[in-house]
Amino acid sequence: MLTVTSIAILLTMLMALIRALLGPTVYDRVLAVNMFGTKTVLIIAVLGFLAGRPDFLDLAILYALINFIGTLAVLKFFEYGDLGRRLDSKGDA
Amino acid sequence: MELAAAILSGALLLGGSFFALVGGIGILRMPDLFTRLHAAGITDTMGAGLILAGLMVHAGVSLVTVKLLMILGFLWFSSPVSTHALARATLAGGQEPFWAEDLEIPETARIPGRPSGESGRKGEE
Amino acid sequence: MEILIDFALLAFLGATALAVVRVRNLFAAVMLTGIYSFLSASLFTVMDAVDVAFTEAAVGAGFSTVLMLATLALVGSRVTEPQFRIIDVSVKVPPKRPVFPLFVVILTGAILVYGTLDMPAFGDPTNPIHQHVAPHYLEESGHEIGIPNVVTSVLASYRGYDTMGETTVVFTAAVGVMILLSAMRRRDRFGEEAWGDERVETLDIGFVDAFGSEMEGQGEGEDTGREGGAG
Amino acid sequence: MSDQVILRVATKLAVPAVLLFALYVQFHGDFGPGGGFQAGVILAAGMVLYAMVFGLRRAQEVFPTAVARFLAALGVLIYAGVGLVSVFLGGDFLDYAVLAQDPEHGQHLGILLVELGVMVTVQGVMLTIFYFYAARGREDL
Repeated sequence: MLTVTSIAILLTMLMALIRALLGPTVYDRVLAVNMFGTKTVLIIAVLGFLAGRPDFLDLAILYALINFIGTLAVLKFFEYGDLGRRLDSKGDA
Repeated sequence: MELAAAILSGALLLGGSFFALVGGIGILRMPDLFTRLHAAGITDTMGAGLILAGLMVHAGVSLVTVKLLMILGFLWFSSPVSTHALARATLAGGQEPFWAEDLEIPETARIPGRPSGESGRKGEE
Repeated sequence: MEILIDFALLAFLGATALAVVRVRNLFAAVMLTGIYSFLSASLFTVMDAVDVAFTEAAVGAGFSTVLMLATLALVGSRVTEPQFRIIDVSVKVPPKRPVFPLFVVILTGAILVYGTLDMPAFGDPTNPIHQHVAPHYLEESGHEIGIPNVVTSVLASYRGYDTMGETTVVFTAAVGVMILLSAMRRRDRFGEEAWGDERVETLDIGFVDAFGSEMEGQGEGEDTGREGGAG
Repeated sequence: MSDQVILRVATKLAVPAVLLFALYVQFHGDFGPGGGFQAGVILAAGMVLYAMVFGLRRAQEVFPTAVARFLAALGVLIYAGVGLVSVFLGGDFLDYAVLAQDPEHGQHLGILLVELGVMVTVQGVMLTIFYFYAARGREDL
């Protein structure tokens, strides 16, 4: 069953990868990368069980925690064109 | 008991795989970003939730279960936040939601202060 | 079964790498690099190199994306012309097909692949690397160092010199970035102002300034008017 | 404009968790995956998250650039210092066995300190690099 699940997750990753390659807008790519990240969390967890070594879960926790930093950076970059600005001082945007 | 746990965990894993695949198909087939967000959301809530629940049943009660719960908590915390931020940035970047032609886009689907149809399509490549 | 997962991940990795090379929009390349990082972390996990995977995860998930975006904010995000030939922009020279470089690359790659044929198989216990100090680490570190994670024992104790060198290298990277980003802001050596309005007499002052100045005055400034988007 | 409430509240909740997890990675590195480098990067990533949402200025009030630069140097100093102390105690450079009464405790102590040095340096370096990048191209630098 774990094998089936990991194959399903791999297929989902593949579809997210295709979306990231196709685009068409940058936001689609961001979405695809974000989704790829959560699927990575899942596949690392499942593979840990598959290999009988659930210690790998620390890695999944790490991804679950700091995954959205990257997404946030991308979005901030697009909304404000600058990483250092306060989020609510929107300026001309 | 063992058998019941195995069946339950298998069923949860299968359900999670199903939702993950559905979300994956959705992200490919949906027409625009906002609908794709919707599809990606399924993989994060139902897909991840069921798969991690299946793993929890598989593992039994131990530290591993706690770690899986933490993963689930962080995922359910961070993925709606990033989805929200992404939808917002997309609107701000000038992408209008996919809308049937004879319907008018409601005010709520626009970023305040930005008239619709403004040519500022930052995100377009 | 697991070997199939290895192959699938490796295939994704290859596809992503090709896409990173082919994509023209640098922003899309940054996104694909993020995916590459996820994939390589998964692959390291499958290959039981958890500490390496952890490093890849820590750096790749948050930090490298942020830095690449910061770079894009400085340099723009689009490659317009093929970069392999410097041409006079006024003369429209069609870009030359790089056949010879391609040949060299394929030949070199083939030789390298041929070289790997003589290498021991993955995980082979008679592999030379498993004959030298590795058995000692695995057998003795339990009572010599007394901590369960052998990677940490090797990293911090047996190979303490190396790790100190690495720490110094990391430190040097920070110094390099400080010097580059502070000095380039002034004028370059041909006297042209690169960024910013301040006029500084020589580059040396920029160097000294990299260490001397406090960056307190900065923060949320006026919008610099730079368009950060990809379009 | 008082928008982006969701991001700011989420960040307030996430940053402590990230920092705490970094400490877990640091001190659990003896038993599981992780160690000084990873912990340093995660700490820096937490600060980067804070800086992106609340602005560079507030992040630099919390964690000034000068402190980041100081930490970057301090970590290397800690590392080399452990080596020098072990020389003064009669061992070889970076031979932690002499740091405590019995060699195994000495090794523990040495590895702890050395990993601490790595973490401090990496965090300082990563934050310094981020600050310099994020502050680039601003008129008021």
